[in-house]
Amino acid sequence: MSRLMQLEITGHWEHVPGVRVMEFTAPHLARAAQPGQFLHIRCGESSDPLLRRPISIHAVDRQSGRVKIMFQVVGKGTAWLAGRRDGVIDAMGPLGRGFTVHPPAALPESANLIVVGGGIGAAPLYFLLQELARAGLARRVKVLLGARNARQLLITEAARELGYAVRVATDDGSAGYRGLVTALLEEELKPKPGYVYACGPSPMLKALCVMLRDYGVPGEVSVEERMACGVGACLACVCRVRDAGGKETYRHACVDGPVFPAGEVVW
Amino acid sequence: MSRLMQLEITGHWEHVPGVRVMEFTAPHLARAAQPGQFLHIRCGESSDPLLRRPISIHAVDRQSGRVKIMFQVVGKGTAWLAGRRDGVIDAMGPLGRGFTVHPPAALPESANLIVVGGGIGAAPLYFLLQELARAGLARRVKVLLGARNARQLLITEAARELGYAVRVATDDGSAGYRGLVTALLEEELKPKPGYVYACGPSPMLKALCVMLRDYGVPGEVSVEERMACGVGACLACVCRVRDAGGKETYRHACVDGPVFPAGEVVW
Amino acid sequence: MNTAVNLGGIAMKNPVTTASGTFGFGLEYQDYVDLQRLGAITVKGTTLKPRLGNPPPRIVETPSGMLNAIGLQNPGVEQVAEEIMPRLAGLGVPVIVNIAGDTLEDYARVARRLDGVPGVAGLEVNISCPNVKKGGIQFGSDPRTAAEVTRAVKGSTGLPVIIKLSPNVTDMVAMAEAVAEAGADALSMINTLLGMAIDVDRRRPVLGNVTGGLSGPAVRPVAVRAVWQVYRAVALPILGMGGIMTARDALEFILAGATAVAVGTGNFVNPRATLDVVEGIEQYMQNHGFTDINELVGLAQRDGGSC
Amino acid sequence: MNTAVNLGGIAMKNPVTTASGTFGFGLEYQDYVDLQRLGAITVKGTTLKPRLGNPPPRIVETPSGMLNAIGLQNPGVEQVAEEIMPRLAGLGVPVIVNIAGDTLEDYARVARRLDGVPGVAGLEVNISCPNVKKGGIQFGSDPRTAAEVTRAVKGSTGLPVIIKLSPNVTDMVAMAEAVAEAGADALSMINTLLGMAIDVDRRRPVLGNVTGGLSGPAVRPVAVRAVWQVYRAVALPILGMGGIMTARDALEFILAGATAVAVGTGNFVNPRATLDVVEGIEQYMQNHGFTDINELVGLAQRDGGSC
Ligand SMILES: Cc1cc2nc3c(=O)[nH]c(=O)nc-3n(C[C@H](O)[C@H](O)[C@H](O)COP(=O)(O)OP(=O)(O)OC[C@H]3O[C@@H](n4cnc5c(N)ncnc54)[C@H](O)[C@@H]3O)c2cc1C
Ligand SMILES: Cc1cc2nc3c(=O)[nH]c(=O)nc-3n(C[C@H](O)[C@H](O)[C@H](O)COP(=O)(O)OP(=O)(O)OC[C@H]3O[C@@H](n4cnc5c(N)ncnc54)[C@H](O)[C@@H]3O)c2cc1C
Ligand SMILES: Cc1cc2nc3c(=O)[nH]c(=O)nc-3n(C[C@H](O)[C@H](O)[C@H](O)COP(=O)(O)O)c2cc1C
Ligand SMILES: Cc1cc2nc3c(=O)[nH]c(=O)nc-3n(C[C@H](O)[C@H](O)[C@H](O)COP(=O)(O)O)c2cc1C
Ligand code: FES
Ligand code: FES
Repeated sequence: MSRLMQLEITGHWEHVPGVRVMEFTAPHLARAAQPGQFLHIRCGESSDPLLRRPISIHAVDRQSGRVKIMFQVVGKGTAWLAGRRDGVIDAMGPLGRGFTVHPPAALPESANLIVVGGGIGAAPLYFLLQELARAGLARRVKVLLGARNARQLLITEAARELGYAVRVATDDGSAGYRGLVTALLEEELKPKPGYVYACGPSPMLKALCVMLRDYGVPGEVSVEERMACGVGACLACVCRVRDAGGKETYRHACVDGPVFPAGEVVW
Repeated sequence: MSRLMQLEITGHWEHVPGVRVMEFTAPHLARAAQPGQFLHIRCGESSDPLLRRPISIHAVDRQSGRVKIMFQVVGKGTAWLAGRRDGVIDAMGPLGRGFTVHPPAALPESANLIVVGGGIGAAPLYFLLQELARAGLARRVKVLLGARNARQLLITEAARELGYAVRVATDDGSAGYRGLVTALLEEELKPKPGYVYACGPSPMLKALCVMLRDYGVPGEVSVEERMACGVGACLACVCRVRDAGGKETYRHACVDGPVFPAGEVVW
Repeated sequence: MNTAVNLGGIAMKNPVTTASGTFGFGLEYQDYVDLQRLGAITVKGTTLKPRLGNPPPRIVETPSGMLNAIGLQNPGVEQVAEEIMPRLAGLGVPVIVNIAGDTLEDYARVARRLDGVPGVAGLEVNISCPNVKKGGIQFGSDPRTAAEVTRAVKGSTGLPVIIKLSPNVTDMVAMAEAVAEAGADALSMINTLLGMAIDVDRRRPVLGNVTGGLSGPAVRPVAVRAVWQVYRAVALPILGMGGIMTARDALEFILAGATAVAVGTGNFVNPRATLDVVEGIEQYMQNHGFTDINELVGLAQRDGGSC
Repeated sequence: MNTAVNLGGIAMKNPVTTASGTFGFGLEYQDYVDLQRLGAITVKGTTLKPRLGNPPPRIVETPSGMLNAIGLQNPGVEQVAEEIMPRLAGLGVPVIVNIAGDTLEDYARVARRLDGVPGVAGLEVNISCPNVKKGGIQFGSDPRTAAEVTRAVKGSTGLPVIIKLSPNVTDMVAMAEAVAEAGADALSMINTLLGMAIDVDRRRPVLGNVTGGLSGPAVRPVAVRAVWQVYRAVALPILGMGGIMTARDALEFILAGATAVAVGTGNFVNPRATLDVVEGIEQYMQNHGFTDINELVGLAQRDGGSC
């Protein structure tokens, strides 16, 4: 069950230029949250900006009840959020269907679990990595992260601290492989099958879904759609999918997603 | 000439509950400002609230270049202003026609200069008192201040520090005379003529103007009208006046006022 | 204190309902709202056959408002009657089903299908969706065709019929008079204003459907004016909506002449907005010494008001 | 880089002017704006005889907008021609005089009086002021009467004539077609949306005139849509306005089909808004590699757009 919460800010800092982390102390939320789920945050007190902004849950510490979000300042909503130093944030959550931490039973034990993040899309993946580790799956996981440049890599160190093997790709080659993170993914998929979790900009997800189809590899992707209600009431946030019968239809990113089976999304 | 200014906040505190003082360092403004003039202040960065808010200049220190405003938190614009701790405030000013510090030449030397303030209307009068003192007129001045209760009296001490004789009236009698400040004014007007400067809520100004007419005493009052442009361009801020020929017409509080000859205003 | 109102035959325990299309089919907000405290629940526009709706993007935020071009996505009247209404009927809250169609016959058939379905307390007829135009039929912009739809629906149901008016017309009063004449039991207003936004970087319309319907606080002044004008001219109860976020907003509509009010876009901003409005109206009545909400309806019209 | 446009015979060095009624008679903002940098100055609505306007309150803020009911306060055409225009004529900036009237004869006489007055570069005909209704004449809501006003004005002046359209109609395209047919040289849109606000504590309308005209960012989506629709249908240049605060806002109008744009309510918020728009458009052209502003006019219409 999701709630309307007044989340107390207990920390807020710049993570890398243009990307910030905000920490709340919210034990109930920490208990309820699943990786891939999001908060729907009111960014202001006036009627402009009007709508809430969806922001993923980035990290959860169930012991201390701490929950973090990581966000990029792109427009007036996130700019407002960036200006909050203390006080409370008005948020609905946790919302949506997140990642399935336990991969499908049919998957061979030997298959890699590959976590692929592009840009700010890495934000929810850290929480996924926390949960994969908790589920004892860490050793099967490969983490692949892409960013524009070395400074914009967001969770590389944090993932390594959790004990993960991380490979990175940057557009300008300032860290790791020079090029797209999907190229790293292809390197992983060529030798052996796997199961992919991904979040990133639409072009990346599209390329990734094509690749998964070509390699016959299953996985799940977290998509971004414009949202109004966040609870399935307004029908704004549609994502085109192919249903079981192969027919194209719409699903709603806020309740049916934001994480969808990679094979279902129609790009 | 008025300007669009980014005024640096160099101080901001609560004066009495619900009323705040904000101080800027703005030498140009300090030099240009006349008592009774106002600033037109943008209260927010988004389009809600949209319009600027007119706030009088409360105090000026030409030496240090410090300028103060004193404002009551009544709605969303002033609430936003109340939340500013540092940074700059976007303001146009100084705007409008203020008080005539030097009373009309025709006035007998013996006549009192009576400064009457009600509620937050006292805010601009402090600057007037600064200027009357500077003009060497202080000893001719009587200051009469009204408020709901003792805690809401705004410039009593400050006026006394400037050397003025101050009498106060409160609705509940918690300080000075119990009742309306206009009753104190009547006590002053009965024995001898005077010249009145007033600012306060409309009902007070209306009663005061009637009294001045009855006693045949001249004066000037600062009125409050809803404003959009603040520069005479939108024609929003009309105040009904009787012109020289006795005909009723409209004047604009932002450019023809906010201070008008008491005898001209039609209530 | 009495807060109960009667909206053209729909008995509401308080004057607050939801605006169609902003509260799904009633259950989506149940984590946030105790539905039984609502005066009524108005559900998404329902058509004869299921509809997929428009391609995304379907919404865009605008200053103090939003544009939507959902395109009447809905599962069709059959599923609404068979699967959805049974889940809502048990709540004991009147459900108003918003209906839409491309032809008079469509409207009539949807209305007939819903007649007698347990839980359905009334129909709200959307003659003015700006996001769906089939065959150029715009029932909502011509008094004659609006009257025809009204008669078609009234002839197909025993339920109270609310006609929802569009603000995108020269003369809302003429529209109201026409549908009143044709037998409407109540009027609701306003539907969204037709608008659009352009993506300056991509140099293309933002919405998949190009144009969309503007809602939210931005449109409130237009909506209050519509209620004010129609209340003076037509003797039907009015369901007012358009930008209601708080009780004070709702009271503007009631004082202008609305018997009941709907919260739409406001739900997205504050999922508890409906209940906050219910509570805020009670508080206002207490503070100002009103004992019956019905005293407030149209009260601002009393002295003068020369529109 | 070319930023010059021709608005139905009015040569503007850049596409930015002021919206009538928000920039007084041109000189009020001169402390803030170097007037010579404007593409044109559009002044307050001018009538045959001086007008006092409506009783206060004349404005009220609304979410991202404002309502005004100024009521065409102005000193009358005689004083505008004799006293005000001489002061503006020296600037070398085209002045567009907005005119209004209660009868066809009024419009014709005002137009005739302004013909040949130095500095007047064109007339903008307000057929749609929501705040003045005399004898129930609403020229702006009926294509026939709108065409008559157009002919009356065109017949009385050699100046370019811009007809200003109201958004408070069912079909703006029909209005635009009618006035185009009647000889208009350009169209401007939108005038304000009819709205109102109620003071919940006093339980009365806020404005002295009860209803007023809604302007500001709140109405921008409606205005952009109007420009988009009319551009597709009518081959006249369009002066777009409604909620423009920034260059990006202005570019929405230009990409939708406006040849020029006017800043109205935006002046009140940012007295330098006009010049910020001028500079921002130049910056955009530079960033996106456009060398002529005219390339941008209607560019968002090019691919698809099925309205
Ligand atoms: C399920 C989900 C999870 C997300 N998680 C994160 C996260 O963890 N960190 C992060 O930085 N960003 C995240 N985003 C993107 C984030 O919602 C947008 O960056 C944010 O809404 C921008 O708001 P703004 O006011 O700053 O920008 P503006 O551009 O001013 O926003 C205008 C409107 O567009 C919408 N919008 C703008 N960008 C996006 C976008 N990329 N996706 C969806 N709607 C958008 C806004 O919500 C708003 O309604 C997520 C988006 C979704 C859908
Ligand atoms: C010339 C002038 C000088 C003023 N000087 C001061 C001062 O020194 N200190 C001070 O506390 N107040 C002063 N006021 C009143 C002040 O402008 C209002 O209190 C303020 O605009 C309220 O804004 P808000 O957003 O907080 O309230 P809201 O009620 O949300 O404002 C809504 C709208 O109404 C207008 N409005 C509300 N109250 C008033 C009012 N009393 N007069 C004019 N417009 C109003 C606002 O400007 C705004 O457009 C002055 C007013 C005028 C006209
Ligand atoms: C996302 C969305 C979907 C809507 N869908 C419908 C609909 O299906 N039928 C209808 O009559 N009105 C629909 N509307 C209009 C609302 O019911 C309401 O008339 C309008 O939004 C104004 O109210 P508001 O400003 O409170 O949202 C929709 C509005 C929104 C925002
Ligand atoms: C205070 C005010 C006065 C106005 N007076 C006039 C007028 O005299 N004649 C006219 O045609 N339009 C008048 N308008 C309408 C504007 O010119 C413009 O069409 C409208 O405000 C929309 O633009 P905006 O949102 O940029 O203000 C007035 C608008 C305002 C806000
Ligand atoms: S955001 Fe409303 S249905 Fe998804
Ligand atoms: S506020 Fe615009 S004329 Fe005074």
